[in-house]
Amino acid sequence: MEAIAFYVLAVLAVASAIVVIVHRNPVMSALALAVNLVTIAGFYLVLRAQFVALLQVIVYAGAILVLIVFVIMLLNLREELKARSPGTFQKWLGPILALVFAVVLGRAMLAHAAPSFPAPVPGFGTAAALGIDLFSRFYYPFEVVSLLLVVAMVGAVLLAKRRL
Amino acid sequence: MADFDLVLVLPATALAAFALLTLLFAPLFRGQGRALGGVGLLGIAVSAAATARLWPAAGAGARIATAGGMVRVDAFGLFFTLVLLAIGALTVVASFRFLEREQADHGEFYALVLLALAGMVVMVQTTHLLMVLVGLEVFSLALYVLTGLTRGRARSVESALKYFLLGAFSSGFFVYGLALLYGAAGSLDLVRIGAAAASDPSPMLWIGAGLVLVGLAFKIGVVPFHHWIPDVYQGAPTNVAAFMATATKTAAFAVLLRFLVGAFGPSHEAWAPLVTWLSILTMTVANLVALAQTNVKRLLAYSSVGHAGYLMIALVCRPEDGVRAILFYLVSYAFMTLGAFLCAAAVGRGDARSEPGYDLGSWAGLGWRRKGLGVAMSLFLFSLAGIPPTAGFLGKYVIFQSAMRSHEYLLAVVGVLNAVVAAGYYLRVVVAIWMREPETEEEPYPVPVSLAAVLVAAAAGVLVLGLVPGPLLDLLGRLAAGLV
Amino acid sequence: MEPRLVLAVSAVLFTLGVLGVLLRRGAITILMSVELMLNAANLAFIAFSRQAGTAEGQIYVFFVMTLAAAEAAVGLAIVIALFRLKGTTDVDEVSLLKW
Amino acid sequence: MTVSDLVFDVIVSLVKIGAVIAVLFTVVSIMTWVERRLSGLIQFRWGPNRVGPLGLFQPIADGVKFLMKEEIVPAEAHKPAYVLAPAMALVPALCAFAVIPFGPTVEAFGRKVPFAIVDIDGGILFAFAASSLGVFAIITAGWASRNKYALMGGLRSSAQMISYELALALSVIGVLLVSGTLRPMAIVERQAGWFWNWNAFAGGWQILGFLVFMIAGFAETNRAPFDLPEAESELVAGYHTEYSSMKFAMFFMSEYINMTTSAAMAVTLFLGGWQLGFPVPFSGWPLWALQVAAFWAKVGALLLFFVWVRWTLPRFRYDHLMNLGWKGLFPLSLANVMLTAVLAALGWVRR
Repeated sequence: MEAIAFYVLAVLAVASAIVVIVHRNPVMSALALAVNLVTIAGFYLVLRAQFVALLQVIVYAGAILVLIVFVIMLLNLREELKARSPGTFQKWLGPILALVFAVVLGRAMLAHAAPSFPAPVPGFGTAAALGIDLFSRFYYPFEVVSLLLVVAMVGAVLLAKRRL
Repeated sequence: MADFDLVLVLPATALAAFALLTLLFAPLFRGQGRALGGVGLLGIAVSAAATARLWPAAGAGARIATAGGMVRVDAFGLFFTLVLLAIGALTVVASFRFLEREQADHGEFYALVLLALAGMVVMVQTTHLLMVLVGLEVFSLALYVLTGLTRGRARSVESALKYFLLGAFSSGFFVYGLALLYGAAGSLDLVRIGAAAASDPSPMLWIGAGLVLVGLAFKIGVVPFHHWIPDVYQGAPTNVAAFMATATKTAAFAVLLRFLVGAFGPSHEAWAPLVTWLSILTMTVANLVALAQTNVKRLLAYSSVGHAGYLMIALVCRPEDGVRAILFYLVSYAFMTLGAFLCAAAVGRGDARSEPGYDLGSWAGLGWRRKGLGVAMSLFLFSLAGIPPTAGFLGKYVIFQSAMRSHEYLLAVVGVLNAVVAAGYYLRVVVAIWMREPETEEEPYPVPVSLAAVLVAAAAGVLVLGLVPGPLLDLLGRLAAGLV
Repeated sequence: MEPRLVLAVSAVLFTLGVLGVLLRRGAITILMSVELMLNAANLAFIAFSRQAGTAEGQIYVFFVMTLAAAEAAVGLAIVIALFRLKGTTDVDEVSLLKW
Repeated sequence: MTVSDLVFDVIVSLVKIGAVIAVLFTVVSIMTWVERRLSGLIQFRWGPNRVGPLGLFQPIADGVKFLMKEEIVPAEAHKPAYVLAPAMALVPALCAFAVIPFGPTVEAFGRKVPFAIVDIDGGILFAFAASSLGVFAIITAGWASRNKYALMGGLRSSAQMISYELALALSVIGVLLVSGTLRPMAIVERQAGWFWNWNAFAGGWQILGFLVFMIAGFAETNRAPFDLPEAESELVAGYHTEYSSMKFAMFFMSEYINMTTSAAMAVTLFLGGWQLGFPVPFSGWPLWALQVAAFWAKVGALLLFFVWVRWTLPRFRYDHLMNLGWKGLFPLSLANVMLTAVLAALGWVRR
């Protein structure tokens, strides 16, 4: 059951990611990204991290991506006219290096992977488990991260508001 | 939250609180940014007082962990906090009039500077990479915005976009590196990561560490990742460029020291060759390209990349020498670079389209018309070039000395050669200031009092560190122990 | 289902994200590629978290999500500001960005 | 888990899914009739009264009409996105309902069966996650139509939905605070007993939250007085200007389903869900039946309220709408969170 779900998700995730980076039309890229984000949430579910899966959909798909799509439409961006202007690095060297990197990265990560996942601890991935950890060990970063949101808010207003 | 102690986290908290106060007052003081700058300055003062209060305990060598192990109060972090606060205070004061001239007198500027400082303080006072990530992002986001602060000027916004896109790209690497480190070490605490690196160094751990280093190298501007620096420093408002060039590098080097020399110190052999070559590459490329620059801001940008190269020399050296050298160099670098950029700010005039005044030509003969400014700029340039009796000379001396002591002869030789090359382009500016005829009849800007005060302070710093470096060097020698 | 498969997917997604940044010209598409990279990291975090059986990795994901949201907000604001000035978000049309 | 358990689970789930979908579509068709009859009543008109007694068969006639009409795809439209959009609207709308408990957890065939399609830990979040995906349909539809009115409608709508989603989500935090759980079934179970134990009343003192939730709910479902995305006078029909026949019907249905879902959410969170609100002397299946009926009765009452409001209040102006969302509802719901936290800390809330 889980294995099937996993393979389907894997194919969907990779395929949608490819569409994101190759499709000329930003709106289609964004919609492909939406699919990608939801499949990632699917992965989280299969990995029993339910709470994070729900957050993924709400925050990423429901907020970040909507914002991106909103801006694309606001600016009425059309398709990119031609492929990236041919710098040799971008066009050839970049992808080759990326491939090499992917192979090295993949090998290192696979070498480190356990043969199978242990049985999930009771309560793994629930809101309660996360909440307890978040507010007992990670409360300080939690507070500091609010500064990040303040900066983002002030910055967005400062840069994008029509009249200050 | 049994282990939470507000006093211990007050340096960052005070900054954040005053940033919010500034925002709160911003609508009341529309068009009078200076008032808000005062609030900001007060915040920096409070934070500095809080830091100073912690100093006696930490200075004696105590290393206090608080907030669930997320905050580490030690002399190393407190020292960096003080340096950052000093940079912040100088920037704030220098910006009073400058922003008015640039027609970007938004009170939010001061809030963002304070928030950026808070992020940096969080970043230097921790040994947990999650906090590093959060702090890094706080100040990066603030700087993206500050770069585009003069949003009517295409260059400013374009450079903000460039900074943002490359910054986001690099933070992608950083985050992925964290994921790998977490997978390999089971934690993001540098102590645990260091232990894992010593006991069971898997390839994943190395790749993770490498990706984290890419993220940091980007912030510092090490050569393959330095692309953004000239454009962004040139496009950003000059006071922001001054802040970026000094504070970012200082904060990032604090983390780099904790990460490389602290956590990965035992595996020195593994990363030393890489850092060595990156250092050589950084110095050489930056200084050679800088020779061809005619825009003062761009020239200073390449110079700041070159200085990152010098700093990296000391990274490879034995920690007992190297750390002290880096800390001393960072302090003197902060004074001279801040001073040089702010001199440029006093001369340059940015309007909607272009930025006249940053071109070398408009500096011709400036020294005779604005003597104080000419002397100050010359002093900072001499210091950047490493000419005695300035701080820059001593900084370079300490670095090359530590390289010799650690038998890093190649680095020392390349470093000295680079210093000679670099002196060429610094002196070119000095020559222009004093020995060339003015190209325009246009009267240069008067130097506002606040800016002049900052320049005097920075110049005093450069001279004092150059003439009596002993006390600081002694103090710094004690900070090298116990990075993680 | 094995951990190696999850990690392999994560590595592939990350590489695709990097490629996207290198190959695309639209500022927003580049931003989306960065989101791919962050998501790949999150997937790795969750996989390692499951492997370790603790909530720590999931908490990191929580922070990365916040970071992504804040980054997107600022980035899009810059894009809008630039569009107002130049009428384009194409990276190649922006003189500073011909990297 | 044995095979028989699995089979049982699958069958029960399928039955529940089928039942819920059937009920939802019935509610939608009834609502189309109710809406028009009620609006007629409010405006001293008759409303549909030709097809069948009192016009009761009107929904069927409408359905047939939708099926028979010609499908038109604008030549300039982005075809895949244009075709996908209606489905993207309908699917999340249906999904969101999956976590809403419409009855108690009962014993059947020796097993516990909850009267909800799924009874999961993060149910409330699931509902939000599903409804937050609905925005994409509207954006996509507006963009794919290549029509300026549609695009404007899509933009407005997405801005509106993002803005009000904040207030909506925040207004729920109070309930979560007093309930201490994200599981809808547990939230409802906590509101047992007399109706004053409901969260909107003495059960949680969430009357402010309820108010914000309802107003934001109107905006989230693009219903009047917040139906700007489809303001006929300025935007023709907003994002679905270019849609016709079945595709239009899907948008239409998803709007009504969303309305039903938000009513059901309000009932679950604030009005005691399937709780009767008064003690009854019997138990067993008569009680369950009564409780299911009570749930739908409450939902029905709120739906009538939705319709009533639509035909009573004039439409907001766009900037007023945004102001209300950001400067009115958002601070209110924040205040509600703080208030609730204080009440909870003082121990004045029944836990």
